[in-house]
Amino acid sequence: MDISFNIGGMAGQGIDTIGDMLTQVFVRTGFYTFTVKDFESRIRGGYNFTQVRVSDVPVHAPVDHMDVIVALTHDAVVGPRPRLVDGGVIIFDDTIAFDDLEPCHFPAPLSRTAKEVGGSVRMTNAAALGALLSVVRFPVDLAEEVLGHVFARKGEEVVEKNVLVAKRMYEVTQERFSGECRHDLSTVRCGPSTDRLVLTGNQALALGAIAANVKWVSAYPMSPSTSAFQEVVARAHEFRIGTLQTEDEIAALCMAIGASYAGARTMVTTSGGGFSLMVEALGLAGMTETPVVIYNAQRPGPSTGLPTRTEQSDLLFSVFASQGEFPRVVLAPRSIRDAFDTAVRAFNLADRFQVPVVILGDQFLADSSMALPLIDVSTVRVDRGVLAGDDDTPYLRYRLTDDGVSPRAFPGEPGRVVVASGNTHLEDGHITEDPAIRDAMAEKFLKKVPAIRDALRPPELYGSEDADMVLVSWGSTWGAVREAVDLLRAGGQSVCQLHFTDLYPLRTALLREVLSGASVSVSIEQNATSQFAALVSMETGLMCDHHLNKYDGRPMTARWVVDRLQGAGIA
Amino acid sequence: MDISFNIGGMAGQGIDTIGDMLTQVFVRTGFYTFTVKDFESRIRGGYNFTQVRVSDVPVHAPVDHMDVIVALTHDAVVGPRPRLVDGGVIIFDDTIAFDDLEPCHFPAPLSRTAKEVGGSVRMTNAAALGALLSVVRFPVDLAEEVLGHVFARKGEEVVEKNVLVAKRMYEVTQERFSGECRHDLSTVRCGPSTDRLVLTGNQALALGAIAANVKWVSAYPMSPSTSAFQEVVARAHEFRIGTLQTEDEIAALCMAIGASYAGARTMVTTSGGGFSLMVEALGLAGMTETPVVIYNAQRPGPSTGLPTRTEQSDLLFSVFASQGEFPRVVLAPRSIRDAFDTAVRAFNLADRFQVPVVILGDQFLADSSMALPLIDVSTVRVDRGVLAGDDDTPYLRYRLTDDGVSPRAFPGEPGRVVVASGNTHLEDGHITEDPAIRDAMAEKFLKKVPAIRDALRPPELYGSEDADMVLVSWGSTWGAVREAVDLLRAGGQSVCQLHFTDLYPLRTALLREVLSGASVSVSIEQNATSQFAALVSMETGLMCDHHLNKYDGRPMTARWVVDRLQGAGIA
Amino acid sequence: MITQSDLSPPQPVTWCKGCGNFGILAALRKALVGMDTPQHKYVLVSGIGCSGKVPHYINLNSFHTLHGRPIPVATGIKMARPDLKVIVHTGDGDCLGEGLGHFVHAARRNVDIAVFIHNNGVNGLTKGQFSPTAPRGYVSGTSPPPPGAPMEPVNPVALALISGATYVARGFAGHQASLVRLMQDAITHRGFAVVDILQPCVTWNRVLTWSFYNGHIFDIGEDGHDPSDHSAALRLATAGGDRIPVGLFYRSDAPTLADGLSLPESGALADHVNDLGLLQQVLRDMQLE
Amino acid sequence: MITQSDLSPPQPVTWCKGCGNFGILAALRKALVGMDTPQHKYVLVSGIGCSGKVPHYINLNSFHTLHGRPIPVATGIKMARPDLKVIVHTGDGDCLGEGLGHFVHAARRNVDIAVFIHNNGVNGLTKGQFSPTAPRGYVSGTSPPPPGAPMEPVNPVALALISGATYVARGFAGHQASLVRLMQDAITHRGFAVVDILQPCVTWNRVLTWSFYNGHIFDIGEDGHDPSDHSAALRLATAGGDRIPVGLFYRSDAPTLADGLSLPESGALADHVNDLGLLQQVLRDMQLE
Ligand SMILES: Cc1ncc(C[n+]2csc(CCOP(=O)(O)OP(=O)(O)O)c2C)c(N)n1
Ligand SMILES: Cc1ncc(C[n+]2csc(CCOP(=O)(O)OP(=O)(O)O)c2C)c(N)n1
Ligand code: SF4
Ligand code: SF4
Ligand SMILES: [Mg+2]
Ligand SMILES: [Mg+2]
Repeated sequence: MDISFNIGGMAGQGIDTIGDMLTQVFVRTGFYTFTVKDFESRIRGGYNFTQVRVSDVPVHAPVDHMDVIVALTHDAVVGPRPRLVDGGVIIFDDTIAFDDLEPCHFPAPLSRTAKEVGGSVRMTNAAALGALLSVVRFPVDLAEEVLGHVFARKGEEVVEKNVLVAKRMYEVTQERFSGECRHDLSTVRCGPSTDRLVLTGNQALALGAIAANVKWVSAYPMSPSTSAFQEVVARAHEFRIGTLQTEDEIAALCMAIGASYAGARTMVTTSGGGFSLMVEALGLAGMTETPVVIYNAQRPGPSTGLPTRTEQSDLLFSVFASQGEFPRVVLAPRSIRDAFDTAVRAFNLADRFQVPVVILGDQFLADSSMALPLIDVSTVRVDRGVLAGDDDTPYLRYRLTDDGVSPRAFPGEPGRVVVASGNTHLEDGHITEDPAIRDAMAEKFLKKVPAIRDALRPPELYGSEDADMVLVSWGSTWGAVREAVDLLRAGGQSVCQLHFTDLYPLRTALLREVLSGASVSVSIEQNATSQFAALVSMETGLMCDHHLNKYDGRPMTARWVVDRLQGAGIA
Repeated sequence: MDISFNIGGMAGQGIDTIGDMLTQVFVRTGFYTFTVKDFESRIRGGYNFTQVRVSDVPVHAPVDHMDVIVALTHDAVVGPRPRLVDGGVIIFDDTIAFDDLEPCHFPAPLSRTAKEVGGSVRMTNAAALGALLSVVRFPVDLAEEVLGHVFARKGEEVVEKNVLVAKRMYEVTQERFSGECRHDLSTVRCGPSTDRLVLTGNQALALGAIAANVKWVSAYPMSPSTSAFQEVVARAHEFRIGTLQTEDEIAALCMAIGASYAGARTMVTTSGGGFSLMVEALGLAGMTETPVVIYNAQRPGPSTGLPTRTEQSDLLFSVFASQGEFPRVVLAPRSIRDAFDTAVRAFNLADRFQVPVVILGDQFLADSSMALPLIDVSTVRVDRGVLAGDDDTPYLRYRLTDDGVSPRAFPGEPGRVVVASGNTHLEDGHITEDPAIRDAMAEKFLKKVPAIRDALRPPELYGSEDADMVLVSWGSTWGAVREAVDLLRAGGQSVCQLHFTDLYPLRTALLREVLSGASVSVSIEQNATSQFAALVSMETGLMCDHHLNKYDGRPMTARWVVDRLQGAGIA
Repeated sequence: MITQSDLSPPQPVTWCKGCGNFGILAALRKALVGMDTPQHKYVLVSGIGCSGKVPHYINLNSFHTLHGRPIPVATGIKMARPDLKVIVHTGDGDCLGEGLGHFVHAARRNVDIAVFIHNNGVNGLTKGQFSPTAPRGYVSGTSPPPPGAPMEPVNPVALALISGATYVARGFAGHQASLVRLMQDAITHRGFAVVDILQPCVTWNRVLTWSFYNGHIFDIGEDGHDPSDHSAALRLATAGGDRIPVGLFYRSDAPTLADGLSLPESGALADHVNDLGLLQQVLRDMQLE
Repeated sequence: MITQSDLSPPQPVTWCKGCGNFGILAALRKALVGMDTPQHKYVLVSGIGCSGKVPHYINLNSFHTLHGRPIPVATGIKMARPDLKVIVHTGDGDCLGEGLGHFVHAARRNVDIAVFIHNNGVNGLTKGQFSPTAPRGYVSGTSPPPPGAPMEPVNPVALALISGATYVARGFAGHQASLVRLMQDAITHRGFAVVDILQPCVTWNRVLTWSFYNGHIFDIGEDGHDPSDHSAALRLATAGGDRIPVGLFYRSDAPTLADGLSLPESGALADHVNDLGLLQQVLRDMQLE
């Protein structure tokens, strides 16, 4: 089973609600889901959609085609028509004037049923859900089992009435729907999945940060990062986390640096434009060796670009941002579950090496959701790095050590003075212009790099090292590229995927091996200039043979990858 | 002749004045000079020095050794002693208590003579000049010819008295100085140079900008860029240039972007920290295709670092700064004269390709001065790029064209509406989320790159392409590396220099040729991480065999290059 | 000289039904139609936010800039082309959060532009977080109870007055006639003109609603306030209490920024050309003989 | 509890002879020696400028940050460790140019820190350009005649008052006794405390000199000003004219930022640990049955 449901309409019409309920129905009945949201940078109106992909195996990417569409506006009937599969269905309210009826169109009495059975047009969502389940012949008993939960969970006031509306619409559809749907789930029983935790990428990241003991998060809202911040804010009171919406991004990072200097684990959340404003303070964190985690949920740039769309185009910017040279870490989670782990790792790396850590997410990962197994937080380990002992007297914040890492201490302890400075400084933190110290401090920074690299995750090889073709990918496109590998291999191609989540400093051993072994290498990135491939060249001198680039702001799919490879004659 | 004079003392003591006068004496008598300033980030006190290197051939770099020192403080007697050559002299006022006299030391009655002959200790500078000239036996008749001019030019109030003091001290030195100076200029007549225009790098850059018709410069002060801004401000009234010290760097660049949108050529001047703050607006310039010139006079980072020292560590930051992807140009002048030309080229490139242009200078180049031939401004050409004609109706600011460049128009013309937006936009400038337009606009940006690259200067090859060893350098280290090549070749080595002023987009043809031809390649950079070599690898896959890195904040010298190469067994 | 149809929206308007921005846009159109400056002499500059979209809904020269930065961009435009009338549309988050520094500095420089603040107490476009003008305790996604927004709001009128703005007013999106007048005066005023426009955000703001404003505002002109009296203006602006004063708080004459820069005696800076002959002379003079 | 020698400068002081910063540093030392908070409970935060070097001249925990950013860094420190007393030393360029937005927002949040502005009317460390507090017409390298600085100065006291600061004073580097008192009050005040300190820059500023200040300042306390009266404070701050008021303008009690955040009931945020059991429960609750 692999069905893609698509709920389309205007912002503010309840697309998300239907999508969430649909997700819940399938999760509760044991299926794997993957939900993506496509919306414009406006608050009401326009054409938005939610895609819920349901499968009996885990999926980590959307698809381009649509199996069943619920359209809440005329535009949503017409616009996605080309992407409807043969044997697909478009359900829409029969009050929408639409003449060019084809067999795939199902004008349904959604709002009428809502009014008649539920007493309110606001239950049109429930009606849509009923119609949808009916069209794919989702077993009515299974549906009944979950609908009550679903509406209760969604906080719908009149749970029973909603259930009635949905059920009624299910029946009406059975009676009235005369088309053919290519999916018939009537024989389906509960799916194999026990995954029940539905999280977005931003939620997973925020919860990971909480698990890692984040104690201060300051941020200025910016799509698509805001929901990560709001997730922490919403839980700030129960966990006692300091959170503040600041006047700008500069203040956000400076506050986080201050709180970190004082001993708290800190994070900021932003997107590219906000990250741009943080660049000077990033250098302050670097120079003062103050750990801090910066979550940059990327969106298409340059400048304001497409605020609610997705892209992977801040990679080299993140790697080289700020004047001067200092060690840093850049990570990009590959999946929603990985966003949780990445957050935990980010805080530990930041503390251990006393460097800023940038997490590069993107809108696709941030706003997508899927069902996951419960996360066991008891395995989370907090590593605060080397702390100064009692014998560290007089305390030297920037003591020169073999590995470049100086034991940390925090202000407030009797007998210890903790001095931090963004100017070139002595071991004690006070400023200097001595060229020898300058050299020593620059070398202190260089020394950290090999150990950081070793602490990072090597790339993941999917498929055989000996494959003819290697697809090189990073971050959130993991699922799409992996699925593309499956498709290609099913078609008899010898292909593997080398996927990076830990981008900088780059681990190059496996990369060299695989790239030099393969006869064709292809970088696949959600940007126009193949930034990761450039980083690879920079670090190894190796060039990928081909580059696939997607930069229209829409998430990548396996189909897109395969089509492009075939279109270019590479696969 | 190649002598290095060194005037050392505290900030505020008149080091610059003596250095300037000394420079003038030699320039006026027909010699080539190169003057560097070494000073701390404080207003008074400390240990600063000015080095005036005098030669009968053009020189473009300082030297490490000191031939004759004038020390205004005890520290300035002791500190530089190790760098004094055999046969060198240290002149200092005999009121400075100093016991460990060596033959090289010359305690002179500087302040006493100033008081006795000139009537004021403030003429100690004149006395120092006299002593200095006398020590190297600079012909007294030649000195007399120029001293009057020198003091008049320096704005000294009592020109005659100053001349008297200098001459008296010249004589006193003849009588009293019993040491040996390795330089004896007694037979020297006027030098071969007709170069008479003494400019610092920042002055040359500012004057170049004026020549290129800059009409708006907004800036927030930041060493070492401030004097470039101040040079324009000082001339703003006579040329009618809008200049404003803004509240911060963000405002500076945003104002420049606004003024450029309205039709004026604009520039901002800053250093790394300020450039960091400009990064978001840099992306706005990129996205809106608004030409603007950004002068970043680099200093050692990260963060506040060493505010008055030099470094080349913002290269990759400049190349990749700001979220998203857009074309830009990065240039780095190789010399003071080149700073003038670079400014002119920067404005023309910015207008022609409607992109931001970053000029990477550094403190060394900014504050150094040398004598140049008069600059003939009649050869300066202003190229404003493609402007919209009357038939461009309806006017589309972002018209899609074959080369990605859309004809520009400015607001204020009847019948034409000029719409700029930092959001993804249609050809008419209004916003859109259409994926096809998004693709087209991204490709518009990509299309500009090859033409930009062709419009840039190829690297300069000094020496033979067939040399065994190639030294790869960029920006302001040109003079030092070139001199190193001369030294090495004089020692019988087969070596050439490949020097880049135009860094991005990188021209790679000659680079590939020379790098693949040479048996050893060495990148030489004033940073710790070999950023230019990394850029070369990124663009070509070629790696330099060795890297020389200087990152103590002090300018590079030929000797340093040679010593390092020999020390590492490379040369 | 301008007609309504000259100004018709280049793009369909995307604001929520009932949004106060419609009132502001309508007033702007009326203001421009009612004045005698030709259309091509205006430039509209906006930041990012719901408010930032104005340039796409009225047919004028425009620059849709960055969040928080319309004022410096507008300053640059005005200096390069002093003959153009430069109007800034900005949000409360834009102008008083991210861009507050620019606002204060433009005011003290008395830059000759008009700044219209779409003041809705929220970050509209990013989904309703409290903005710098939200009252203490305002509940939103970034300021949940307890205790809601943990800080006092920015008072844009008082801030403008203290900073040196020479035209300071408050309007209401629901009072078209007076808003049109305030806008026209602000646009024609020579100097930094601010109109703080109360603008209900019907989607997010459940506190500062149409009916709230209708019930709380009063016109200070009707109360006999003298707009040449700076301290009275400041008193009114900081009075606090339940009632919200609208109208013209303050107007005065003072040198503008352009008066203090070395702009060309006549003609626009953008059209001026540096005298290369003069430059050659300067270089010659710098030479040492 | 602290002695003068506890505080002795970790590094030789590099300010120019005669600089007003010496008076400020001396007053700070006296202030700290005269209070009963132990040395390790202070953190000094500075920006970049001559003023920014204070941390190297007094032996305290310190963070020498960025130009314009000491206030947000100090805010973070204070939130993480509310038990520490956080003192900001900032320049007029630092605080009122580059960092003006932070100043206003920290004031309205009533962040419990003390901010000492070294107000010398110039950017000292970058060689004397006019700063935001330089008077209109001030002549410097970036504001040559005509007409010198083409704008009105920022009035830090008025700005602090309007923005919501709960302790607002002006001191003079030359009046040690009263400066020490103002500093001590500011440090012990619960809330955002600002002392605008008039500080002659003997190297660059030929207008705002020691003798100018000595001839123009008067103490508002002696004039009977009531520091609980906000409007009187504002009137004094904006009065203009020749005479420069110094002393305590305003003091009040209000909730601080920390009161409005979900900090731990007891102990410092920095020492608090997220309850993993609770997190596990949260995750469990998020699951769909
Ligand atoms: C540097 C930066 N930070 C954050 C954002 C995200 N952002 C877009 S609009 C907005 C707030 C809008 O609020 P306001 O200015 O009040 O405008 P409104 O939508 O309420 O009209 C924010 C924070 C951005 N675009 N750029
Ligand atoms: C982002 C940034 N911009 C500019 C500078 C350069 N800079 C250093 S100190 C300073 C001004 C100092 O003026 P002020 O804050 O008044 O301090 P003062 O030296 O007068 O005490 C400036 C502009 C900087 N360090 N960082
Ligand atoms: S979100 Fe608010 S401000 Fe934005 S358009 Fe809707 S009602 Fe207007
Ligand atoms: S430049 Fe001015 S402020 Fe700085 S130390 Fe010298 S006198 Fe003081
Ligand atoms: Mg708003
Ligand atoms: Mg100052």
